[in-house]
Amino acid sequence: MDFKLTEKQQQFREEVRDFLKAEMARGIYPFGSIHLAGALSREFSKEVSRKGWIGLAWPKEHGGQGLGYTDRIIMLEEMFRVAAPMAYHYMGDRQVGPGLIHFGSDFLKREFLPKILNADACFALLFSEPEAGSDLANCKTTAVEEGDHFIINGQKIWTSGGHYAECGWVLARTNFDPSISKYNSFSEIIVDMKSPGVTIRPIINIVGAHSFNEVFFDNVKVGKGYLVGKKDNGFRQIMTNLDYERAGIDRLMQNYRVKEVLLEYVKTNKRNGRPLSGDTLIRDTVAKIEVEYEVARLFVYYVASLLDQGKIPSFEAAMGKTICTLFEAKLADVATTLMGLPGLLMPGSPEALFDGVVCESYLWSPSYTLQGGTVEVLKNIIAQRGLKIGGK
Amino acid sequence: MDFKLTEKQQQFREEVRDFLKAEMARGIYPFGSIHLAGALSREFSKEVSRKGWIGLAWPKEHGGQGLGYTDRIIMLEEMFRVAAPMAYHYMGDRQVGPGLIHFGSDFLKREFLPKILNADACFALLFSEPEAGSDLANCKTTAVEEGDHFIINGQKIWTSGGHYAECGWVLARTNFDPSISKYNSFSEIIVDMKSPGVTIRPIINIVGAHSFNEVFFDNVKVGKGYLVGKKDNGFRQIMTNLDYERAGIDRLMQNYRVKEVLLEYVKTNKRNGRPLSGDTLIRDTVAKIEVEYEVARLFVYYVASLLDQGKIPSFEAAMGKTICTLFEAKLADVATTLMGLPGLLMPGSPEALFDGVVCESYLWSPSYTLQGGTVEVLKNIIAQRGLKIGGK
Amino acid sequence: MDFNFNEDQRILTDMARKFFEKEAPKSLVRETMHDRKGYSPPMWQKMSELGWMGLAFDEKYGGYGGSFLEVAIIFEEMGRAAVPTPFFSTVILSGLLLQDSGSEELKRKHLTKIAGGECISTLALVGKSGVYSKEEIGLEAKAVGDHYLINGAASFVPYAHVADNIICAARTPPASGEGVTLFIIAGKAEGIEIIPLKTIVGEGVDCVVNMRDVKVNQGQILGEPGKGWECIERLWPKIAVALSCKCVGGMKKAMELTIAHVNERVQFGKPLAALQVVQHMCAEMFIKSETSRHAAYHAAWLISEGLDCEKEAAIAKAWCGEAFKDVTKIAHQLTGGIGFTEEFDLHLYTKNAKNLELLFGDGVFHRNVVAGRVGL
Amino acid sequence: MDFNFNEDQRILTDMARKFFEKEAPKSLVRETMHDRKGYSPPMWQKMSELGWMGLAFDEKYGGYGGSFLEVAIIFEEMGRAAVPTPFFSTVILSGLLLQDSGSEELKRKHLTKIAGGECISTLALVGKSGVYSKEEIGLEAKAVGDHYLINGAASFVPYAHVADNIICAARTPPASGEGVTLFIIAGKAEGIEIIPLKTIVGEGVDCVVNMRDVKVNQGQILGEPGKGWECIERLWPKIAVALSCKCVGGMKKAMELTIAHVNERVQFGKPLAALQVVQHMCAEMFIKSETSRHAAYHAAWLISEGLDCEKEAAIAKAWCGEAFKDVTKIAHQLTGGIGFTEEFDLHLYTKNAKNLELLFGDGVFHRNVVAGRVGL
Repeated sequence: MDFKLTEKQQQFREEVRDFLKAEMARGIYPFGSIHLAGALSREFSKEVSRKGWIGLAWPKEHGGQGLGYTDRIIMLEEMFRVAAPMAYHYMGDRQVGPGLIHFGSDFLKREFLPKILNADACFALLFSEPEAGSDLANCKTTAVEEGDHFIINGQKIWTSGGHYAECGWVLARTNFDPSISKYNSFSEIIVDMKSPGVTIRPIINIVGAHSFNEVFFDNVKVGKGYLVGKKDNGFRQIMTNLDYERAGIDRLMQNYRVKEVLLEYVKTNKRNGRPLSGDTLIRDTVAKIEVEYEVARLFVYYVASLLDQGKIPSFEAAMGKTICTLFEAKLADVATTLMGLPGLLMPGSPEALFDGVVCESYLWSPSYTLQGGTVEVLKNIIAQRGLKIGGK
Repeated sequence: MDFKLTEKQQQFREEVRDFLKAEMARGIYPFGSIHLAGALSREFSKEVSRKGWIGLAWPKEHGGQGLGYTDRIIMLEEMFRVAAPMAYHYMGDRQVGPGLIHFGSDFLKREFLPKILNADACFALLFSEPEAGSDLANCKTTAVEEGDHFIINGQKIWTSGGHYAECGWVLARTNFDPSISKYNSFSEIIVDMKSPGVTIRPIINIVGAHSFNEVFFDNVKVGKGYLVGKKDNGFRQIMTNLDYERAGIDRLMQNYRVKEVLLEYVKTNKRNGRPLSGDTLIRDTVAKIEVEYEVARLFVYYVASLLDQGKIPSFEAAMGKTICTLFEAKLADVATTLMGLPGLLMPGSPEALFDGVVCESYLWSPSYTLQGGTVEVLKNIIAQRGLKIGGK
Repeated sequence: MDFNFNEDQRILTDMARKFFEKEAPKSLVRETMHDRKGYSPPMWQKMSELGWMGLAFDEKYGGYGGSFLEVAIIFEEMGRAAVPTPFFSTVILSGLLLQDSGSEELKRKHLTKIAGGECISTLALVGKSGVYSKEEIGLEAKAVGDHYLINGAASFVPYAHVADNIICAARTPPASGEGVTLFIIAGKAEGIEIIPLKTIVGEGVDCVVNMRDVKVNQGQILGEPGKGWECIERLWPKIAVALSCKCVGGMKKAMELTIAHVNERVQFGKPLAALQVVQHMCAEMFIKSETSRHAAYHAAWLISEGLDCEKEAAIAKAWCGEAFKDVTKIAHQLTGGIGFTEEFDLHLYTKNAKNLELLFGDGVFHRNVVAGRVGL
Repeated sequence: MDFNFNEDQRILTDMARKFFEKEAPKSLVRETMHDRKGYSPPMWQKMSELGWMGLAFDEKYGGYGGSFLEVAIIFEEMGRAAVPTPFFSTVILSGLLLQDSGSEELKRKHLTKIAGGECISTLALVGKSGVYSKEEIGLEAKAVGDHYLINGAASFVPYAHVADNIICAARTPPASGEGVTLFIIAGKAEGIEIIPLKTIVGEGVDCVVNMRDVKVNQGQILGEPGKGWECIERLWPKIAVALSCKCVGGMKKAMELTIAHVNERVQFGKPLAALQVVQHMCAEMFIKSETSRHAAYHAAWLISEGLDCEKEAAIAKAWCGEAFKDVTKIAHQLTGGIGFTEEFDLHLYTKNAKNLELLFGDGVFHRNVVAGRVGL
């Protein structure tokens, strides 16, 4: 048992901090967004790439730094602390790269890993469909083999960043034999989002923002070389990837700024002449937030430590995501309530406190506990995989 | 819409209050128990009977007062406010009498209604079995017809008051045709608890009290005249009765005294020289209790008003029991925590505050949300009957 | 006791629901939220034709002499419709305040117009902190000769930008009648600057009202000088209960949207409603909405009977405000991605719920009142 | 970072668990709870033979010079065993207090005995209000000539009735070194009256200690006169973390009992575990116990490294104390009537959980520390 970060890790944290301080000082990148998909800057991603921090945890032979997941958490923690604009490289770094390294052909690795590493390609994930949310096996999108191509037809939804990504990572049905389990009937294919037949329709969310899209595939032709891993093995590949996706500190810190401004608000405001910080109820409310945050943060490091030991977290990642996203949702609720009416001023409003970030975060918060597995799906996993009860 | 109690009802409440004040002043009855089964006094029940308040809501032709459920709630509210010792007549009044009036033969009505009304018979309910808790249809106890008798064999459990009740209200299987639904295979039978073959084994609960029993039936012979209602119809009869059972204010006020002492504690104590009542966190905590109590109380009156309109509450009764018992459990938890270590002193301890009632109630509290339908079973009912979703 | 609506109340409910279904489709609601006016004048006109603005007021001021219960019903249906209107600010914040505390002259002058649906009116109560207390009032009125000059700022004033009249709560120093004094001022009076805020419920609802040497005279005082806060306190239960009823209507509709979704939405070969966890979450919503309904109407009934209801009104607002919010949280969890889109109606309720939780006192605020009433 | 026990720590865990399984069967636990002694001397003797009382102390006082992590492990296993012992009062409340704040002489005299398992010791800290603060201390020591006389009462003093030594925290007036002073006194000293209390965890654990002119001298002072509270504050994180680890052990076992039950118990033709709601309740317990484990050991590790851990210890105790209680609530809901009987082991944990929630500060108390650490 040893909770110390290595000296190298501590130095690395300092290095990231210094880098971010300098980048922020340049004043040209959109720092401060409380939603990942809202903060896109290819230029900033290029800077991160120059530092070698895209692919930080990828093996060296694939152009990564070969560092650990804990190192990656350290970097991300610092990035999220200042809400750095990572959207351009985020999916590629977190999900696509590792997926290709695990399952991709040499061609795909050669084709895409350098692009991701150099911030030359932004990826969107195209898994969910109107009738397939938690139940991915219900996807209707098809990829039919025709000569040396797949012809893709269907409709995807909730595609974050679909409107700016160059590449799409698509889950499609490739086996139509009804006697075969659906779990062995899907494949993963990389699609150029500019291909003929791809139509993107924005979805405006309840925050009033365009972060999701519907994506339609109408006879989209993709070379067979863009199949990721084995044909009909897509489902299993995705499930492995999901555990990595769920493990991260991004699930805890998207609205980190709200925690900061809440504290600042309580420290600097009075009501009826009395400082808020002297009110026992407010102290307890804020401390509850702090306690939950620290407990969740520790758990994120735990999951990273499992990955660093070569273990694949499954119920642990589900548990981490559960507590982290519930925390984020609660934070936004507590902050709006504690700040009262000024907490309901939206970004851009006259008089808005802290740029309206608290209210904005409250509107984002229903999505926190849905993306990447709803809390309910995660609890099924925790019970079934972690406690071995009730599994089908 | 009219939330007023009638003048008569208000007078009745005063009458009950005056009666209780006088009875308490006599100092001979065990007032103050926070558990119904803990406060037995046939003499007190006789006094209640003399007032005509056993069978208050029964029809006049059966010896009752023909008053409404709201009147009964008014009486019970006052009784629970001072924790009057009602155990002797409670089951007979609430459950057995109405059951017999609905379903019983003339013989049974003649035999038992006067005994209940006069506090000459105490009833115990014998439904649950070791393998049949929430799932009553799994009961194994059998009642086999033999001439003009039933021969009962089997084992019951969680029998409140089984050790002092004269009569038992037993659910037993009477139809053994495997092609017939279990829901049409059970009957209700009244058994003399002193019959040969009845053995009672006490169960000590986590409070250290003997309130439950296991009851064993070994070839217990009961005349067929003691069958309640129709043979094989017991399950349906019970289900109807359960809605009445769930409707009551007894589910809200068993530990009412804890609410009172909590308030008294907060009003009269200081910490570090400052009155507890000035602490915003403590004010909010106590007010939450008060708000939930009042909301639940109103709901109990709502359910009573439905009964008075001749409606049978089903999801409403389940909803009432859910909020009431969750309230009771929460009250005990909040009170122990707020009072700190002195709140953990048990009855009989030196220095015990308020006779240790707060700690005692905490120990009883797990049972609140289990008896008469667990919160989980009740929520199934609310969803399925109230919202018509997900029913089988 | 009778917890049910009587025949008249059922008819009113039915009428109001049909009115809003017809006149306030969700397309209008969305449009209104992004409109700087913040309400639909044609709909307002129609509401006025139905006489709703006069429901709560004496016949001698052009009202219908209805009870508060009828007003409560309108609020429930308005909550269900989720449509922004200046009804609350005009009828409750201004109309009832005038009726309860205004002089005969002011009532005849202003209440008659309100009851007739001929004006929009509002109350400038809180300062920029948004805290409801005497100490946090942001306006100050000083007596100068035979008139007063008001300076300062009030915030979160609903519909000030379209109001014909604004009742202002201003602190008055010792020489000018120590305490808080209420003044009724024309919305267009000289020295008033109104800045609409963009809040969670829209771009034309709450406003900042800046006042610079706004000149008012004695005749514009509502109640006695220095006794304005007492008038506000008398009004408070009515405010709390009207908003509670709005919560009830909102949460019932949010629940209905969700239940329709879980019955329809198939995942893993079954409707979501087949999952026990989903059933229990729906049961939670139902418990919240049923308990809220009774708590709100109990308090509304007490008001309509003229009985004391400070505690019950506080209970209603504390309970219903948080319950509505909690219902929308469950609703989002069950409606998933679809529920997170602008297209789906749920968010209209989510936004109203958060706003109503805090409007005129959050749970902590009202529980503090309850604590006082149990002797703390 | 490595969140796992190392080999030695695993061996110690294993050994401790087996020890308690063998030496502290639940029959003994039940018996001990109702026994006025409140502990089992033979088991105490065996623990002493294993050297556990010396784990935390320097070798020069007869200890093993182990780290706090090892002590933490014993506490986790003691929590799992749910067995009452004076280990906490002797090793943590007295031993560590002596080690951190006692003079060389006192350490040699008393710590050696504690480390050797030769005495039972305790701390009389709080007054009858049970509140942990300087102001609420119930003992007062007055200097009279070259000695002090102590009067007053302390309450909730664990194992005072069987203690060889009691460390008393007494208020001392200005003339006697203003503040709080700690004295170490023989349990049988003249003027001491000890009354065992009956609490949720048993009839021989906590005691009232009444003192009437108890005579002590300068040599019995632990630390400096008037500076006793600072010694207590230094000890606090260790207390909080030891208790947090006890919570962790308790909640893991309570969860295991429950999971065994839901797997076995068949209702409606299926084990309870087949119900999604039951699965989610189990997942809740698991989340509580896993997060608690990390929070507790993180703080324990900081202590063992000699690092500042005031915030982390407070987080651990606030989190673990409430989590243990919450786990027992879920456990009762899932084990139903059976879980409500004396025969089933769950209640041993339920009672410990409630006690541990409050012992040495409840959630509110420790969150207040956290609030201080984030600058409030």
